[in-house]
Amino acid sequence: MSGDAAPKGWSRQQMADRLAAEFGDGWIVNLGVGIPTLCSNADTGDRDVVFHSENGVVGYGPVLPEGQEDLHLVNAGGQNVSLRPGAAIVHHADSFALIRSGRIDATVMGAYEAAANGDFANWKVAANAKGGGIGGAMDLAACARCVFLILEHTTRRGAPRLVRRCALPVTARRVVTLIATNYGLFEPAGEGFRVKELAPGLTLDEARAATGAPLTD
Amino acid sequence: MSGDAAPKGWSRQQMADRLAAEFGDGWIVNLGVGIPTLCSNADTGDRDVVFHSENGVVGYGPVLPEGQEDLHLVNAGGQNVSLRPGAAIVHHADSFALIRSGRIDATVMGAYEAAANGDFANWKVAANAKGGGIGGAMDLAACARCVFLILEHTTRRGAPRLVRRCALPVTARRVVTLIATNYGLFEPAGEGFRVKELAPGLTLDEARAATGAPLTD
Amino acid sequence: MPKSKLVSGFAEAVAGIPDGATIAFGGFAGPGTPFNLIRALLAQGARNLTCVSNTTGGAHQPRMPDIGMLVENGQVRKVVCSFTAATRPTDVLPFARFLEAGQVEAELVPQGTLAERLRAAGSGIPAFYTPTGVGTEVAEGRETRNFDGREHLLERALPVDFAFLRAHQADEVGNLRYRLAQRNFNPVMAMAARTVVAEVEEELLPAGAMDPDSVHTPGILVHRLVRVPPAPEGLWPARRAERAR
Amino acid sequence: MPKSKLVSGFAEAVAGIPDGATIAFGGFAGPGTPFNLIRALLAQGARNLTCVSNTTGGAHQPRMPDIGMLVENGQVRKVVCSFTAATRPTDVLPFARFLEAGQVEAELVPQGTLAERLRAAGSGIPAFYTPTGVGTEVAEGRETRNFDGREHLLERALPVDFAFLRAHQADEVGNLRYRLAQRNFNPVMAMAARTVVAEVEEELLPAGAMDPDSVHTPGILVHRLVRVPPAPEGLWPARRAERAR
Repeated sequence: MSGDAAPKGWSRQQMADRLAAEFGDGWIVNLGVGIPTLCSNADTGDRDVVFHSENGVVGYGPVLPEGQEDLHLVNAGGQNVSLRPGAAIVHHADSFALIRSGRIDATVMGAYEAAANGDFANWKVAANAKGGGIGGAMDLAACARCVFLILEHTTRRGAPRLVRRCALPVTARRVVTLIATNYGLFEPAGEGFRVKELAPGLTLDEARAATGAPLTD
Repeated sequence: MSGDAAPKGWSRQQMADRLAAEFGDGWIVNLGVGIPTLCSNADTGDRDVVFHSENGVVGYGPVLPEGQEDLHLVNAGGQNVSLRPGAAIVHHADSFALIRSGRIDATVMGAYEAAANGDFANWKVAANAKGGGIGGAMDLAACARCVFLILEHTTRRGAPRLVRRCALPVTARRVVTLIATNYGLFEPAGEGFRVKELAPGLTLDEARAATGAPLTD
Repeated sequence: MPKSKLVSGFAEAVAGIPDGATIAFGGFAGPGTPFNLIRALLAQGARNLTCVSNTTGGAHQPRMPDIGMLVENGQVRKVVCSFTAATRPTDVLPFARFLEAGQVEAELVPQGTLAERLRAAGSGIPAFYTPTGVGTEVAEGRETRNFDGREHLLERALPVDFAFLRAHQADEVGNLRYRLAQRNFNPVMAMAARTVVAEVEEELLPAGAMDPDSVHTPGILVHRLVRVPPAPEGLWPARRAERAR
Repeated sequence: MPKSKLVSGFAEAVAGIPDGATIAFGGFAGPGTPFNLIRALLAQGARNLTCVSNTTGGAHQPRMPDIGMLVENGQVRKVVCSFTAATRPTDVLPFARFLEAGQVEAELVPQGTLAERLRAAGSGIPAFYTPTGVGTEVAEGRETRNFDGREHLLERALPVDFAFLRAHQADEVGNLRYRLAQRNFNPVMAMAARTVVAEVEEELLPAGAMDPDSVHTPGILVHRLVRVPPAPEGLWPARRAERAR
């Protein structure tokens, strides 16, 4: 969601890898546009994780290198991915049937803001903006068992993205279970966030200074 | 629906053939259990008629002779039928999506009673019976463009099946467009039936005597 | 790596089905009916079941395992079907005397509504409106609403605990393909169920051997697979040419 | 005998689309988008259109024919999409200035709701309930109802006059198969439309040559087929590896 001024802590792939370590064996995981798609490049070891894309691809794998792409096969971010053995294709209504009926164990999404009360915002860049990009985010946020977010800890201007309450129009309310940023792993805890893990080289004070709500251990 | 005491006028296959002559070129026609399934044996000549079965078979043909059946392929009556070139299979929800969305030009059903006001009854053998056999009849009757019935003109005991108003619980109201019986072709006309055609050898007086509502030419 | 969902046999396939469970059974007039799983459930003995299927069983011979047999075996509290009586008045199903005697409850549902209620349950749609059944006994006492000048009935989703399916092909992760009219209710019952058990006619394929574009039911919906042995040990659909004349 | 639905070319495929029509366009991030039909519609010139699609077009290069181009060409009154802005704040779609200027109306719909509204239209379901969007701006002023302790939004079916699809294979009666992620919205748009026009990548098959079990969209829903010539004359999806890093 943000620029390329090298941020502190984890790289985007490290954020994705860290969140991917939370996926349980046998989970169905939906990956959204942006950093989340990097999760399908992660090594999930012995765990059988099935990646689902809102466009009806069930069981995809890493992004393919240039020249090896199949132009008929994209993930939610439009990247040309590979299929894993046992993959299946369904149409859009069936894909969202899987989502709304609670078959998705975790959805991983980007966000502009994540709030301590579990709300998050990722479809409108400003409260008064005309137009927005909802995509499948509202369906996924309302219906997935776990809602994970990956986002840069701050905006390009250094403003916190982890806040007490969202200022932007929300995507869903009280649903976020876990947040990975370049600063570490955080859990919404009502009025603040619980720090589950800090990225190497970062202190709690640094994280507090960059966060718009109280942090607790 | 009735016994085998050779009735007057048309045979069952003749009733089916006569109704099949009403199918327009390009029509999608659903055939119900019983005599209606005989329509898929009819010669539709130059007309392209696609037979649909509620179990999701789109584009079937005649019943296959013993020894040539495919045990995975049945019509609504459980008969082992053949497929025509261009056939497609869909699941039950998609099959009824086709039905409810008005894609079926004509549905042909059996009935216990057909009323002059366009009501008909085909799912319960007595008003106070426990249980019944609705099958796909209510969906088809409510949503097909034309509702055609094929039934014996009278019960085994000689009571009329074409009546002013149904005594049995109805399948749908004011939907029947055309009725074939062994006596001929009839159209509901409000308080009585319009005789569209009489079977060879039958007189209007004979038909009147066997009908529970006025007949007009 | 994905684990194979193949179980050792029919006893394991129906193991742990508790008393009081709601089970959907695929099949329409023979094809797609999980005859072998029904036979195994008769032996397993779970009671107080709610059975969802198109019919309670046909009047045709030879009789195959059907919901009516589970009723006769004292295992069923309620059926949800589009046929609770035969279409020919002259055919009387064995099920009928249990229904007449009040020994089993029956919810009679138009077939398209039954299919759509199952699909809705599998789609996170708690309720929808349909024109089917308006003005009939089925609509009595029910909530209706006018859309675009036409009355519609409010229908609720029909979730089930288990779905018993029959498929033609499967791979080891549970992707299923049905053959011809075998498909019928099976895909929507898989959607509606928390646990899906499928009997499969052909040898299981390894993961990756089934064309992803040709999967009818995605494997993530399927939990247990069991192979149907060839007849006479395994039960197959029988010839059913109806005498319409 | 069934008649072939193949038309002579793209001009005939979009002939007779009237001003004021509602058209659904398949496609998601490239695959399944009827690029050639959109190009033909730009030339055909129908105006005052309502366009239903996942997005108004991406910010990626090379730019392919998209809904945004129809807007820029003055042909569109309204769009119904799940994206009316890019997901990256730094990407500004050409469409945005028309929306800001009030030169086009936009109905922004969550993607799953969009797919389900199309399927409902193609299923005779006038309305259904979904949990998606509850508590958000999308739900403001909307009818809600509690089922099973949870609030749901009432959503209406979204019927369309035409659907423009892209498929991989077709037979001459219009049975369609899509390849991989090309499937996306295409089957439900075919269900929702009164007239379905499909551009097809491979040589048409004769009736009977496609396995009936492997059809994705039954031919009875499809009215006009047109063959996509190989690039550069025919437009194909482009490589779209996103720079996520």
